[in-house]
Amino acid sequence: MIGEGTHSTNQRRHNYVQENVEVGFFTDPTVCIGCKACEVACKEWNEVPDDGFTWSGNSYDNTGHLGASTWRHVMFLEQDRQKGSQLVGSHSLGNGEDPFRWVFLSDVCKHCEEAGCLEACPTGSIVRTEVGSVLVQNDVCNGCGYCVVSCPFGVIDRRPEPLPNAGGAFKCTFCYDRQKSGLVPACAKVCPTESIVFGRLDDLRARATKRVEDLRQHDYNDAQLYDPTGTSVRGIHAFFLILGEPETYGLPPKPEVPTIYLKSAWTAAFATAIASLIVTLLAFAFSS
Amino acid sequence: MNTPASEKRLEQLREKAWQEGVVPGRGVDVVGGPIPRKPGYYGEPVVKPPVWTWEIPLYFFFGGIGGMSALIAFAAVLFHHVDLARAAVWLAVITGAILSPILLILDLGRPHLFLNMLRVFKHRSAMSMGAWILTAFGTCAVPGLIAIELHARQIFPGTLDQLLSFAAGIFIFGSAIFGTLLATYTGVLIGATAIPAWFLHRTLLPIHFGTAGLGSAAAVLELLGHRIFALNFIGFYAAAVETVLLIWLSVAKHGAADRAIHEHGSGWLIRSGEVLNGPLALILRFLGFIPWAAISFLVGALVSRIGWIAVGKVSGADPEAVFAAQR
Amino acid sequence: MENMFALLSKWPLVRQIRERKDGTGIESMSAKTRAMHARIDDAKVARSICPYCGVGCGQVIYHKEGKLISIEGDPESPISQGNLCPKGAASYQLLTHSRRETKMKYRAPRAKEWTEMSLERAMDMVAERIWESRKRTFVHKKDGATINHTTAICHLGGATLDNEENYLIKKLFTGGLGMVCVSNQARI
Amino acid sequence: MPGLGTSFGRGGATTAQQDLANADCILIEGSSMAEAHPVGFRWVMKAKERGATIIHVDPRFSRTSALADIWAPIRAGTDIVFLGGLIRHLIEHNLYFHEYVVHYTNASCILSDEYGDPEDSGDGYFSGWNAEKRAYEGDSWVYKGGDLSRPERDLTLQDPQCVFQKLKRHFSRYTPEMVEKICGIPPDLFHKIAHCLAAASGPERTAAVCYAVGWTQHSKGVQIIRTAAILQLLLGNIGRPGGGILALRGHASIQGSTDIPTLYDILPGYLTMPRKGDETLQKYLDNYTKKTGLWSNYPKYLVSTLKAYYGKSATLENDFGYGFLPKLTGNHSFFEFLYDMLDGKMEGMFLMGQNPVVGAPNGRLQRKALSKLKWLVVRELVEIESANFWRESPEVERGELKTEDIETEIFFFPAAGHAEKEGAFTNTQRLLQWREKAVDPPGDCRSEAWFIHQLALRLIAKAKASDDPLDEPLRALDWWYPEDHLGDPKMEAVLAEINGWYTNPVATGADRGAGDGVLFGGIDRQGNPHHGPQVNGFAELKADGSTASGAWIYSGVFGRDGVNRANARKSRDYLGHGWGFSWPSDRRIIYNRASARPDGRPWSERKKLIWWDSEKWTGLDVAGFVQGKAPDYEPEVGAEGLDAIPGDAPFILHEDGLGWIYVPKGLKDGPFPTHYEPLESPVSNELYSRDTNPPELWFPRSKNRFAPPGDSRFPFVLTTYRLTEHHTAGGMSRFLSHLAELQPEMFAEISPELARELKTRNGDYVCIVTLRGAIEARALVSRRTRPLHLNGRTLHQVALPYHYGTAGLVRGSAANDLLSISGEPNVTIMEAKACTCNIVPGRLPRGRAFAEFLNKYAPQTGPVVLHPEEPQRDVMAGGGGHAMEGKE
Repeated sequence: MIGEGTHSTNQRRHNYVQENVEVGFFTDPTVCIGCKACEVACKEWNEVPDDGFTWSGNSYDNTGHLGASTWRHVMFLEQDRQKGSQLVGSHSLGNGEDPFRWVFLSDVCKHCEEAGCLEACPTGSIVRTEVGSVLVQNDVCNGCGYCVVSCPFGVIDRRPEPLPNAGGAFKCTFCYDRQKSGLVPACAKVCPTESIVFGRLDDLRARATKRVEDLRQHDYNDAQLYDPTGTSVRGIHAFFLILGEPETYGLPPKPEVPTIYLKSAWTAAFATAIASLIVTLLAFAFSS
Repeated sequence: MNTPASEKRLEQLREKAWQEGVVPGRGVDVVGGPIPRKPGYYGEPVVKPPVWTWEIPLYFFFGGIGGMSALIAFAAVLFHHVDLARAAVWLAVITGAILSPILLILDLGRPHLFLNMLRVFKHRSAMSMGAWILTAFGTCAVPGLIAIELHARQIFPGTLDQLLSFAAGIFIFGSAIFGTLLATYTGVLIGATAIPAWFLHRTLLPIHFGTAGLGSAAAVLELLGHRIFALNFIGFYAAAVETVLLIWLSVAKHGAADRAIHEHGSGWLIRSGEVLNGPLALILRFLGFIPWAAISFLVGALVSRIGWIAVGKVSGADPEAVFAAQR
Repeated sequence: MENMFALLSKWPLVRQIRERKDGTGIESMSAKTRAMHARIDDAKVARSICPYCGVGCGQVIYHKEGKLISIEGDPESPISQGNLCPKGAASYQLLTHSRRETKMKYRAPRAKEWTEMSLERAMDMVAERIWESRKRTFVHKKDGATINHTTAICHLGGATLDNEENYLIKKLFTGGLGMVCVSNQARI
Repeated sequence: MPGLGTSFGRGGATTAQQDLANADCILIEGSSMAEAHPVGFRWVMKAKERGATIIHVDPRFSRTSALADIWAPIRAGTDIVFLGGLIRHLIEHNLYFHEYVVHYTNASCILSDEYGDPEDSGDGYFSGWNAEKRAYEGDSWVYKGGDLSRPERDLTLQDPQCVFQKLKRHFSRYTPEMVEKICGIPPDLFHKIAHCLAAASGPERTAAVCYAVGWTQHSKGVQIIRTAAILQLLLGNIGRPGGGILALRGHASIQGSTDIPTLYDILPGYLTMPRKGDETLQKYLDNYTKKTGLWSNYPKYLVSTLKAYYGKSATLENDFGYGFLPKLTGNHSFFEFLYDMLDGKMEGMFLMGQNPVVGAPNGRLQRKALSKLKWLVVRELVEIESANFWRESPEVERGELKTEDIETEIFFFPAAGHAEKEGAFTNTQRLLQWREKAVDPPGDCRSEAWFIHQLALRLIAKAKASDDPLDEPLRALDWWYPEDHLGDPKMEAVLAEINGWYTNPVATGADRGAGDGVLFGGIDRQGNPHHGPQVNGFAELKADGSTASGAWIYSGVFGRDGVNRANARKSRDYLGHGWGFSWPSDRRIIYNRASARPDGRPWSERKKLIWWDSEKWTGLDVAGFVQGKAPDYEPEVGAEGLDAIPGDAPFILHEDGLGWIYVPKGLKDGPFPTHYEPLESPVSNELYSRDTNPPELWFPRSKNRFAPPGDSRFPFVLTTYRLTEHHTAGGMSRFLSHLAELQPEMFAEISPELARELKTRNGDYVCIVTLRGAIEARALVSRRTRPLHLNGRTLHQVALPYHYGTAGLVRGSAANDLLSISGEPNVTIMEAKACTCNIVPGRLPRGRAFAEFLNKYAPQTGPVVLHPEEPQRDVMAGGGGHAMEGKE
């Protein structure tokens, strides 16, 4: 059987769905070469249409952001900082005075522990699968668009006309169909430098923590894990190692799942309802 | 590694570069060069702005009127204002049970699948709750209308008619209860989202939508010629509350996080809306120009609904708003 | 009554209430989702190599009833170990995209448009052209020495072709026709 | 690749990509490996994770630089100075691998007294320069005594006439200061790199070098690679794990298309095409057979090739059909016949998977040339620019060409894709990998094999019908191949012929290897007995006509066991034995005798590959040495062939079995690499009075002119490169939505400093102008491109991706419209990676206004020859014999 017994977890066949094992992505920009293979492999497998042909001028990033027709997005950051102990040619060996670095990071749906889109979906189109991923069922979604404003990471979006399959909400499916057949998601399988790693969530978390420690020992002083476990999102299943602050990657520093706002909002709603009831009754009581 | 000082300098230079495209000085020279503008990634939105179009603000508007006119109908029934009750129920059914669902379905990306709204019941999803509330409202309001009309026209004799009027009372009571929720849940709907300018005002929104709904319902009925003290009283109340909300909005500012409410066209829509259905309506009522007050309130209610959706679009597309809200 | 109940139990809401669930999990899955599986599961497999650069990544080509289903990296390749670059990952689209030409086209001298033509006819015409050009321009001897070549017909390309194809090209063009102007992307 | 060929013996990468993981240091120069070969770069990253230092030297800060430990910016076209500087550093500080250099290289060989070095005169010429012919003559470069087989050696390396001392002197002025002056690499960075490389040398450690067309596409491309070869020999990194030089090839089978060439000057297996004057087979063999080393078998390989070509018609009596082969009368490479096309001397052309209009230099000339053909055959997947130049080219848009005036008759054949035909590619590491056919091609799409086969059948039929003696080669051609249901020849039958067989027919009828080693029944199309059992390798080939082999170096891929090794798919070890077939003889790291000490023990446990186990060579790879030849073997005087190679000489293709730091024979532009400026350069040569490579083939023509050194009209250095998201001329990427959307528009990378000078903002349109043409692109302003500070002056570089054209989903100007046609002396390759240009902010005028614009910034009239070192037509030697007349 092709794919048996190869080293990387990105190629090995598995039974995670059958065994209800939580899985995830760990994406590491320090080994990413910005080749965008993940973007293409994703679109090829999931038959995602193109997302327009506009040249952005933002470094090599002509994709812009995740959306209904972009489920993987490689970011290109050009920063006046040093990457680890890298020496970039200049009259000062790059360090200190004249630093520069180019960072690539492949963004994807975070598959939150507490997922805004999942909670918001009125049709039950969005579900939590056996492997803990968040899946939009294209045959159920009626395109109400509520998940779009409920995602704290701005991942999911409604696909407009004239694109095929318009009207529904789309995002990364974590290649649920592939996983059911024991295959690895297309983006992780294709990644030439294993910057995207697929595997058991617990393994990945351990691996990621170790990676950050190693990097910090090698002068990557601003290396950190982006996995908001502290907030109401309670952690993400596709988490990232980042250099510098989340904001520079367009990632919210403290994302919250919107359901935490329900209590106060509903209280106000009921109060208003009751107030209106009383006022109306009083009004008529007086007038008669 | 960069010292805070040099970071700060870089920061200024980046900003300068962003504005002028040209920055003198070696090392951080970035003539219009693509550098990640902080905060954010090339200024790309962090959350997605709403995809909703004109249907939704209209739905909010009519839903409010429908729901609250059911409440008025219920009160009218209780205190034997039969004509007003009939008018109010008609209004409730037309706006709440017919127009609202149509608008809601029109907005769907896949209207033919609208029935999926009733596929599950999710109490943590305001949209799901709304769908069920709207359904419940409809299932009460329509029979309510039939019952009250049959009763009013005295079609059936004696006990049957007694029964009808009783049924009418029950149904109208039901539609009143779900109606108040129909008018207020829309505030929860947009209040419990990731859009900064919305969730920061999640308590204000239901109050605003609900009260505006009540006022609008009364206003419509007044314009239909039902000029009684009760409706005028409600008019005063609604306008007063809206005036308070206007003050609240202008006091409770959150800087960059909700600047969409105070800046841009969206800000103007909100403010003009609030002025129309707040202070202006109030003054007009004092001066006794009731129809004008009613019109001003209705227009204000509609404009502010449109305004709030606009705010969502602006705020959602503004990365700085998201960061500010989380700092 | 029976099928009425069966119908009802298909309604996720019923399932939800019966299983005391909140509607965010398996209970809300549609029949389609439950039946979901990778479309390559029952496909035939051909082992292949990526046609783009010189790295030579292994590819597994999945096909069903003479139709391509998907192209993926071959995990057992000692070079690529299942990985591909964006181009390699796009090689399914390379063979299936709408802009690909599948009809023989002919442009007559001075013509403003293509005209269609049968393969057979085109092959006969090309053979005719070569034959004539060769006859016209073949040189047997030059200042006393035998050269037996023509420099009026040339070939360009080969780095994207198979070794066997290059072999046949050189054998026919140079070994058979005496064409010396044979070149490709490579320089040695 | 003479750079590698002359240095080590074989024109191919010396190692396997996955072996990079074993390197302790990797120097990537002349390549943006992460961008052009992302999956190969996987192994560089593996090495990095194991602690290796990754060094990238490149004009651009590319995606490769972003992942490297060190990035050094360099002025395009000055690599020899940088590498020469490293060589000098190693020698000056005694950091070279002494034992390796003494025993395995020709550093100790004594040169003849006639040898003259550029240092002697300082003018930049070696001895033997003939100014009239613009070529080096005589044999003043050979070893003392003129015998390459048994050179006189001084193992102390002290003799002033020995290669080592000459090398030391040759590079003595390539100091760090000079490197900064010429390349723009600051000394501290230079020393850092030198230190990393020196540290990764010796018995315990190795370093690898990766390059691509960033080195080859220069007016001295071969010599740049030579410099790297010398560096690696000094460091003792050839033939050892984690060492070697990896030539990164840009096409799926570009290695294969030189091994089995569709090139004018060689026959399969790097046998030389006979030239005018090689009248008889004997004369030819005498010219090219070497006395010692593997090439002493030349006759066996050539005769076997002739037997494969002409089968029964190749007999001892008719010199095995040697007379059927055409003879060369000069340089017939692409640029030469391109000029023939322009001059209307070319009647017909075949384009198979190449798009010269976008992918070849001076696009405007390319398009004009096509328009002068009588007939053109294009075989492609999509309607590329070279197929629709007659209606969509810029020239048509500008009114320079009129569709209705173009006489060219065009046949467009839709081609089959890689999954729709079977066959083998040879990848960048000499690995043959077979592709199984998955589906039939759609519609009229057919494979090139089908096309050639069907054409051959038609032409051979015509020849059989005629009695013209000139058609004899066609009648003699052995076209026996069985067909499949589409009329494709069975590709494994072709592979069987390439591998080779015994010619004495043994008909079995069985379709495939029936135990006796006869494939395809040993019968031809008519069912007549055709061939005998397969040979198991080139060692079995004979010169008496008893064997045939289409390409001797591939022999062994399809042997008597009937197993197609190119299609083997079970890899046993990290080198991939059991997966594909790596020529020669499935050897993954060639010259691997050098991975053991002279006495046959491994240099170290850490770096062991093959070793002598007291009666034979054994280890992790197929030994590149005579199996039973002991390390202490000493050939007796007069020994010939491989017997003349001692037991401690790893480079068995060379007569002396040594790695050639100095190339006494085989190169047209010098035995040592020497720095010359690019043909177009903003500065003149700091090292010698000669600016450009002396024997360079210029192709002067009114539409192919070169700016003189320091021409103020063209102040910027221009270099071109590849994007990960696109492929070469775009035929396989610009038409695909999933690739096109990732890089949807032509752009030019410029530095913020230059942008300020030009008053240009990121995203603005700019026009790039050279004497050949002008194109437009969006300015991509970024600190990744930065000005160089050389000699106290600031120099700006511009980098252009070259994938865009006028057809396809995303369109844009072709960078190649700016480049000139020129020929490196050894391989006639253009200088695509370094020339000078000007940048004019704004859009490029369309229609007829273009000519006006071009004339304003790059006058198209006046003298054709502007560069002082550019020849007048009549003194052209070899190439560029054509001249400025020709009215296009």
